Amino acid sequence: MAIKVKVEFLGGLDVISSGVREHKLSVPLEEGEATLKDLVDYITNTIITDPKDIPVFIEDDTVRPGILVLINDTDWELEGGEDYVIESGDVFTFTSTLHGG
Amino acid sequence: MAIKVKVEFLGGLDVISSGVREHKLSVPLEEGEATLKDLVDYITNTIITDPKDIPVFIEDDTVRPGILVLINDTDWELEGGEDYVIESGDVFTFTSTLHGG
Amino acid sequence: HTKIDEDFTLDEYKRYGRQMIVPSFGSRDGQVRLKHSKVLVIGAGGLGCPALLYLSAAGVGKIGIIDDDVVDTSNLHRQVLHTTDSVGIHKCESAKRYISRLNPHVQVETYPYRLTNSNAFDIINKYDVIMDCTDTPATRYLINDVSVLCSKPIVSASGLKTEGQLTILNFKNMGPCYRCFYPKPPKPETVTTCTDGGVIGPAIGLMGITMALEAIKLITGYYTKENFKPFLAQYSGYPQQTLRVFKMRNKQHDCAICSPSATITKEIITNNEIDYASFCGKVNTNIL
Amino acid sequence: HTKIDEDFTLDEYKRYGRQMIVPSFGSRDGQVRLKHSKVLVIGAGGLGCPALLYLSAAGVGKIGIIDDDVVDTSNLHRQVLHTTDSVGIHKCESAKRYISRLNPHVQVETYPYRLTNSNAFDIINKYDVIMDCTDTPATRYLINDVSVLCSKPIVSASGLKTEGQLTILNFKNMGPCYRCFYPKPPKPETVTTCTDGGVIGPAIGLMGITMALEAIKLITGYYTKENFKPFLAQYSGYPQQTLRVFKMRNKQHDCAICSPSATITKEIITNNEIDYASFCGKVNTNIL
Ligand SMILES: [Zn+2]
Ligand SMILES: [Zn+2]
Repeated sequence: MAIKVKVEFLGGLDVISSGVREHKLSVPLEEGEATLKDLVDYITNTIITDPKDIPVFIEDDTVRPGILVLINDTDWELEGGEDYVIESGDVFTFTSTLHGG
Repeated sequence: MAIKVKVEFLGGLDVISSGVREHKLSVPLEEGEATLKDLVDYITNTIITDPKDIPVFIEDDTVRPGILVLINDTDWELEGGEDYVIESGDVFTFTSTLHGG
Repeated sequence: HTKIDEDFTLDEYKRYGRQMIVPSFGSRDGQVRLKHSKVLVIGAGGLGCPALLYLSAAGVGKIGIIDDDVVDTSNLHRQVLHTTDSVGIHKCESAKRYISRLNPHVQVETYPYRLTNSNAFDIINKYDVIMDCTDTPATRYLINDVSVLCSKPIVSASGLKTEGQLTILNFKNMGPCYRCFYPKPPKPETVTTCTDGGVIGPAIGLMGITMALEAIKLITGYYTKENFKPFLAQYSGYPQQTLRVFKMRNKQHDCAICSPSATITKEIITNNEIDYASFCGKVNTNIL
Repeated sequence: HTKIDEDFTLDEYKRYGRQMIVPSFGSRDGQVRLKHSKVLVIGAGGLGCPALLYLSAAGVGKIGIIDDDVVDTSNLHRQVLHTTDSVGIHKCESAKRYISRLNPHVQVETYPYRLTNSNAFDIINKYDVIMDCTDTPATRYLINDVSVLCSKPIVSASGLKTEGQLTILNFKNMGPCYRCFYPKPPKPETVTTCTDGGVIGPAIGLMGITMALEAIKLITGYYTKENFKPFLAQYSGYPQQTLRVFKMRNKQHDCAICSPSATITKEIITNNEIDYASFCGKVNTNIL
């Protein structure tokens, strides 16, 4: 019943999961129904090591602006955003926007 | 019955397929039996536009030394070389070794 | 340097020969376009130095360099156009010195002051391609808005520690812009500069070079309305060096600057009715 | 430059501060290792120039540069350490001039002659990391064999037109070597140099910078026996810039130079019993 997906934190965002960038997850959700919103909630509750770091990832109940979300290397804006229905084998990439130069 | 695979020519090897690097192929072979050797023969007969270019790709009946072969981004040496049994969804990358500096 | 045809001297044919014979460069026509092109590099630091190095070596006709900063010792591990003897000199001046020695065919204009609401339009309007090599969101939004209003494409990159990002914005006025990607400015506390967070020289250097190549692709006409796809390239130096391309959204129909329903105009900017520093917010020190 | 502790002067702390605060760099210890390291750059051309630029900026203690070539105008679009006024001068000398201006803390040794069977062991033995920035298979096999016999790791890269490749060979004498990857030399007709096939400056420049970062990772101890995985990174500049990592084979049990059953020895090389040029073959002109 679990959905096997990969989650990546880039651009320094891995600070919220003790420096671990790649997570191979077996998400206990219903394939065909679970959306990216559900996955984000699941990540917030399971992967973020220190609750203090949640605001780095979440703001106003969604992914914080300044973090780009990619589904299989494609901007989630092109895939329905939070309503995207997740599938086994999907890769979800969360990357902080960098400003340094 | 056909096996859907992707074939890529990098390092300038796309010269043998009129500059086309990526080929999405539907190979008319038996999945579970067809090996990389069969795929190389198929490529030689179908994708190489000009027979004169065959020696750029093939030498002594196998892939010419100086061309690295990757199966899903992994050196074919680690996957059984020509005996690798191809599967739908596989990506086969052939890249010429570059020497310039 | 006497010309041997209407475009080039013998020295230029010798100098650019190796790149002219590369098919995707566009051969002689590609070089002519480079020679007639004007590129503005905003920021002569970790991104700007390598970008300037390879653009001037490639034969861009005119390069503008805008940076109000002076060279400091702490720049030298990554801002490789500046040398020990140029510490204390304006960065754009220091960069100009090396460029003139590297390629006398390149005309260099220096602007040793900050890009502001009032001077941005005049400067940006003089160039064909805008290179955003700055290091704060405020400058990036200003450069974006003015470039969109001046119909100029932007090659934009950024980097921190061991990572980097690269994109092309406002491509032929049909591609997405910075506000299309980032409609809301980031919270200041979440923004780290290379000065505070640190950066490894080759990581930011590599991003600067990728900018030079994207500028060359723009100028030589490699990108067309048909083949251009909005993208963000993400570089990581560790654990292994990778550069991955993400497929990005198109121009957003509700974008504040580049959509038909845009609300930001040239007058609003030049009259200082929008203050980019406060738009991006000051760091709220009581949270730190 | 008076030292303020047993390792560094104040200038060095200022100069390297930004990279020292990057976690994966290894902070002060990483810098100490760089300062005590000796890196040999073989070839001061399209790969060597950017590699030298960023290695010297990063604070490598000693850099050796070996190149028998003199600067030519046709190099200047990509060999960015050389300037117009150094045309006709030895490349390693021209490179040394810039490095000394960029970072006086770096000791530079120049070898303005070809690497050969007889001089290779003496030179390579003096360094910790070998950078293969050459442009022919013959030099690459020679560098490989001598480095393996001297137990030195090699950072090896190559490039042509708009593409490039990067790898680390002979890592701690457990990783694969050049012969493990390429047991048979390529047919000479299939080998193209940047001079004949052309190259775009930023493409080969980017590969040189990736080499500098791999050398820094080696020197600062980032790679260990546990985490090192044999790889080949493949760069393409067109249509979009990507750098992909291929997982590569391990040390080959039947390798002619690095396996227990190796047949090539130091004596065979120094007695010129192996001629790398003919091993790689002359171009068979009657086929062309
Ligand atoms: Zn927009
Ligand atoms: Zn070997």
